[in-house]
Amino acid sequence: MIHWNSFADFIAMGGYGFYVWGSFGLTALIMIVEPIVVVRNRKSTIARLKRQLRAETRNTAE
Amino acid sequence: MLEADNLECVRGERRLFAGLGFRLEAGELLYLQGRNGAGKTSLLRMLIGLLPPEAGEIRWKGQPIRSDEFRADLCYLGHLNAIKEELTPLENLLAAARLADEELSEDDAIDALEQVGLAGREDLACKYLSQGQKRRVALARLVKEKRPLWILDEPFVALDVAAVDWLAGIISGHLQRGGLAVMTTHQLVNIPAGTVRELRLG
Amino acid sequence: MLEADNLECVRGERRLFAGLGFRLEAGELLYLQGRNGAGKTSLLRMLIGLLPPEAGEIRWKGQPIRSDEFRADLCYLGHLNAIKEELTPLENLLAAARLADEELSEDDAIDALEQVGLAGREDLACKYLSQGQKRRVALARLVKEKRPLWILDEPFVALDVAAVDWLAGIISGHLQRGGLAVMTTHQLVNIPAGTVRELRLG
Amino acid sequence: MFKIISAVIGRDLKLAMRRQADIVSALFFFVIVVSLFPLGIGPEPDLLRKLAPGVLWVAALLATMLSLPRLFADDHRDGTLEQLALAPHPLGLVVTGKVIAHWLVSGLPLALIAPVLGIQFDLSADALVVLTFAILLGTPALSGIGAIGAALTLGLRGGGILLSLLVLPLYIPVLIFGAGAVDATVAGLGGEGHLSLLAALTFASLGFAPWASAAALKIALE
Amino acid sequence: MFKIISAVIGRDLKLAMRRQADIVSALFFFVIVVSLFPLGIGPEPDLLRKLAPGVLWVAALLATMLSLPRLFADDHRDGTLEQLALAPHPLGLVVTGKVIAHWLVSGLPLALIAPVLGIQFDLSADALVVLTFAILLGTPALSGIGAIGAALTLGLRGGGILLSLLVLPLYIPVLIFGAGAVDATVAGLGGEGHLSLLAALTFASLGFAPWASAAALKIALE
Amino acid sequence: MKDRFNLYRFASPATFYPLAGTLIPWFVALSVVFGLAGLWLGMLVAPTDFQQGEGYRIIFIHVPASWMSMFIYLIMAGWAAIGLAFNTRLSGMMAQALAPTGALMAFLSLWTGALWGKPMWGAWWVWDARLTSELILLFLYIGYMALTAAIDDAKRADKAGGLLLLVGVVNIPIIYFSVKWWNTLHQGSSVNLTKSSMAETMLWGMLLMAMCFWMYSIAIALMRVRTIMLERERHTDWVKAELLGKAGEGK
Ligand code: HEM
Ligand SMILES: Nc1ncnc2c1ncn2[C@@H]1O[C@H](COP(=O)(O)OP(=O)(O)OP(=O)(O)O)[C@@H](O)[C@H]1O
Ligand SMILES: Nc1ncnc2c1ncn2[C@@H]1O[C@H](COP(=O)(O)OP(=O)(O)OP(=O)(O)O)[C@@H](O)[C@H]1O
Ligand SMILES: [Mg+2]
Ligand SMILES: [Mg+2]
Repeated sequence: MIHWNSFADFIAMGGYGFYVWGSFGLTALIMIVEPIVVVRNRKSTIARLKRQLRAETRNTAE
Repeated sequence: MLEADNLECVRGERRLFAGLGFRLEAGELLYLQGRNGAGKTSLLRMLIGLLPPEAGEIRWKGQPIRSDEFRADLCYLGHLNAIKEELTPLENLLAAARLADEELSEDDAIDALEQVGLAGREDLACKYLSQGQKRRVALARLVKEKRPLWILDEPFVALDVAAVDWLAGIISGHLQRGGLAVMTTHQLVNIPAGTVRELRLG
Repeated sequence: MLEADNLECVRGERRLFAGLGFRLEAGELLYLQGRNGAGKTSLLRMLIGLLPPEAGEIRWKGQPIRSDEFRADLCYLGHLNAIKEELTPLENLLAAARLADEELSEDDAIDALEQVGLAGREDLACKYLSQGQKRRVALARLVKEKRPLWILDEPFVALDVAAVDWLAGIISGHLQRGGLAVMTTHQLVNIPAGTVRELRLG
Repeated sequence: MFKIISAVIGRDLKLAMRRQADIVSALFFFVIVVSLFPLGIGPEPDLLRKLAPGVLWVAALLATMLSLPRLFADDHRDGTLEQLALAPHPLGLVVTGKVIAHWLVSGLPLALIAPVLGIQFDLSADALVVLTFAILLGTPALSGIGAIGAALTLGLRGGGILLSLLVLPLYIPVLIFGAGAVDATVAGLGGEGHLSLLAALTFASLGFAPWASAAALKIALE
Repeated sequence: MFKIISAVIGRDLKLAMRRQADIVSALFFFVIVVSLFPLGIGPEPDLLRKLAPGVLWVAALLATMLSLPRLFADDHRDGTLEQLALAPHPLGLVVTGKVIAHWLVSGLPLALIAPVLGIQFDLSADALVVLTFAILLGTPALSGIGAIGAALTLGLRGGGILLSLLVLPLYIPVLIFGAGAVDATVAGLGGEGHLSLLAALTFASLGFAPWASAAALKIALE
Repeated sequence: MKDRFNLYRFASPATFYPLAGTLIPWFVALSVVFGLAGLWLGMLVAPTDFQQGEGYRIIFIHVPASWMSMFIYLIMAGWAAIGLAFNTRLSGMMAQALAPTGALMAFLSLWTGALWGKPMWGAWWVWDARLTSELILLFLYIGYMALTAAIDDAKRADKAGGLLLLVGVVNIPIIYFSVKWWNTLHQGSSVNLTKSSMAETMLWGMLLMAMCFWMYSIAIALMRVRTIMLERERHTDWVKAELLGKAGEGK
């Protein structure tokens, strides 16, 4: 069922390895980096908003 | 005539005011006061319909203000003079009137310019005028203005003492003819006629 | 210290003034008066060396003013605020000091901003400030300013009453420390200390 | 309605005359950009003849675009735009007037000078006629679409270059049909098809753009 | 001296970062203009390869030029320029700082993206390297010469387009040597001669331009 | 009446926020499952293409990315229309959350296309109608993002951006057809997308990968929109409750 004879064949992609893996590699990279950036962004936003909120409530309490 | 109900203004993250309301009738002047940044300009821009309020409603003659009829009754004068530096005072006045769909004859315009003390400078491009003279060109519109509602944002800025008195007289005349006006200023100015109501922000 | 001799100013085809002269010593304030268009701004721009006079001479400490030393003694504040809309008030102050080759620590700058009533807005870009608040940012420079000659063109414009009083105090302090100042304004302002000399144009 | 439109056109044309520089410089920009190419590419006549329609059209796009930032910016800065928005008639009419005035000042002169430049590139008489027509028909669309971009970027710092980012991609159909008309004529195929498509683009954008721009201007004034 | 220059650079870069759009859009303008040409001229790879150096350089000229009007205009409008002119050091130093900052924001990014665009035009690897170097060497001259034009047209209405009128003719030598370097490489002649001429232009204009601009600024402030 | 009510309820950030929070893990999981299945079929099982050799396997990314880049723009325009018509706050946020992903998809389409073109056509890039349109689409995305980034006030940014999206969506078909026509008028096709009759496994692999890209885009847009919501609505009570309560634990 599996089309490839060996792992090396798979990597070589019949001579098109550079092009195929270049495509898949960048796609994988983007699909990994983008969520990481989004999650990080979210965390820092939440931290900042919390800080602001605390500062605000402290001010109004005074 | 002009009613505001429960207005709320949020700029950026700051709530400048909320629950603000007033009624203004013919012959009355609303004198907006407040320290720098209190939201006076923002309130004026709501009243002319350029800044949608966060909450609340503004009515003119009982109708919401987003209509051509309201704008046909309105005369607004902002921080900025709305004059073209390349045109002469006379051309500026005439062009402004045409664009606002008003009738203004050349003689009337020259007359208005004389009243604001720009006689002899009708033919000088506005870019050569001093700060105060530019303001006077903008104010010349008011001389022949027949619309009932005037909204003036710091009209006295850059004017010398004589011009301040003159403008106060013009506003009084408007009120006496049954007009309404809303105005802000940080200077102490005495409006001799009409009912002056004060509103303090912030 | 600051002397002007026989100055003449021609703008376009108009001679605004001629044969104008004065001497200003340490601790004195020259209060320029005159109606709109009299040539006050033009005179100030001559005094700072940006507008060459048609005739006459200006000297600072006995020397003609077109020199780096003169400019190192000069603090000018014009119609325009010279602040960047994208930067915060704090960044504006610091950048202005660096470009003028002055030392200004961040604490001093924050302190100055608090004095002009912008506490809590240090981190908001200036474009969101109101007209008067922008003017206050420009004026914050004066709080720590040690240069002897201040030239101020209508510094009170757009300020509310409290800020006007504050600024009058700052100018008094400068005069008491032996500074000189030249100022125009159309508002009535009381400068509590120092010798005030008046010069009326036009 | 026509009173307002003509009032706006009258004022804008008067301002343009007063500034003089305006009309002349849009034109000279066009001329200079077109003349830069032979300098960058070399003088072979065959090559240049092939390039001519494309280069002329790209230069026309750029010249129109360069004058766009000031379409509303002056009125915005000095407060006139507020007053226009407060006048008792739809803002769309005012914008229509401004678009027409803009075309008269920046599009029409291009069409008039284009044949001269075409001669420099050794185009045939037929091609010159079609070129002039194409620019005449296409530039109103450029002014219209440009007005939307100018309104959207109004008051934003870096507006001029942001504007080009928004507007140039939308100009592409005009470029393609415009250059296509000339190319087709040169190839002996007749440019009528392209010209009628250009006309269609122009009508569509003149009907649609003023109202979109007016909506964008209201947003900018908030 | 270096303190002042670096203070100016620091402030201008901070402003550019704050506006974000600035850097990105000069770049994208470049990319878009370059991409317009094939649309106007047609997709034949052979033809395009011949055009590439000229088109890339003309686009770089235009992209630099578009960002020029704002070089001093913002400082002029808000009064900062007056203050800079009144500071106790020569105005030329301030201008030097502003020119460097301008190049960092508008010239450098062009050099970095140029090879990618070169690939779209199917240039060889050699030609790509020379192209990048040429743009790297030539753009500072564009910023320097441009500063003079920006200072001369400061405060004039229609300045943007008047500016292009003044500056583009002065850019022509840069264009010729810049495009020439790539052309020579493509033709197998080696581009070193052209590149060293470019470098000479850049040094000359960086030494001279700030002082000429400073003089022009003083006139504009009168 | 009831429908309207519901629409407004779900378009309100306070209800949408938790809903999005519960949906995200599902979309992530689906995306991973589809992705693994698609890769397995496409990379391991599918046979060699007899014309293009193994190089054709780029199709499993190229086509889904191209599709997504076009769909996302349409969806954004849809949200923009809703936003301008009904003045819902959610629409602008959704459009802004989608834009970066759309731009990345357009970029991926270009990148994979270029990597495919080099071995197949011998050039990284040719000025073919499809390629050019895709490039213009990328410009439109960038224009939208630059415009909304340049406007600081979120509400104004939404309105201006929405207007731009609608103008853009009207123009996309015009651009597409004009580019297409331009190209065919000029040259006989030196470029030929030799469509090999696709093996069934290839087709399935491609469809599975397309599903994977769909799920990925939805998940990432929902993640982004939740952050945007917190930022924009920070003065409302529900955000304050959210921040003081459970925020920080989940993502
Ligand atoms: C940078 C270069 C490329 C770009 C921007 C690009 C863009 C696109 C786009 C937008 C689509 C979707 C179009 C549609 O569904 O109608 C697509 C589909 C496709 N592309 Fe590309 N492409 C590029 C290069 C290539 C190359 C080099 C090949 C193969 C030799 C290729 C083969 C295909 C195939 C087979 C499809 C699917 C066709 C279909 O479903 O109708 N593409 N491409
Ligand atoms: N995006 C924003 N973020 C935060 N605050 C803002 C924003 N936009 C405006 N503001 C604030 O709103 C207020 C603007 O008020 P406005 O211009 O109406 O003041 P004003 O009463 O007219 O003041 P002045 O007397 O100085 O003219 C200022 O306090 C300003 O800081
Ligand atoms: N090119 C010119 N042609 C004719 N008159 C000119 C020209 N340039 C300036 N003026 C005149 O010079 C005067 C400018 O004066 P200036 O700006 O110094 O006035 P000012 O006293 O500061 O007035 P304000 O109180 O209004 O600020 C004005 O009367 C103006 O009309
Ligand atoms: Mg105000
Ligand atoms: Mg003055």
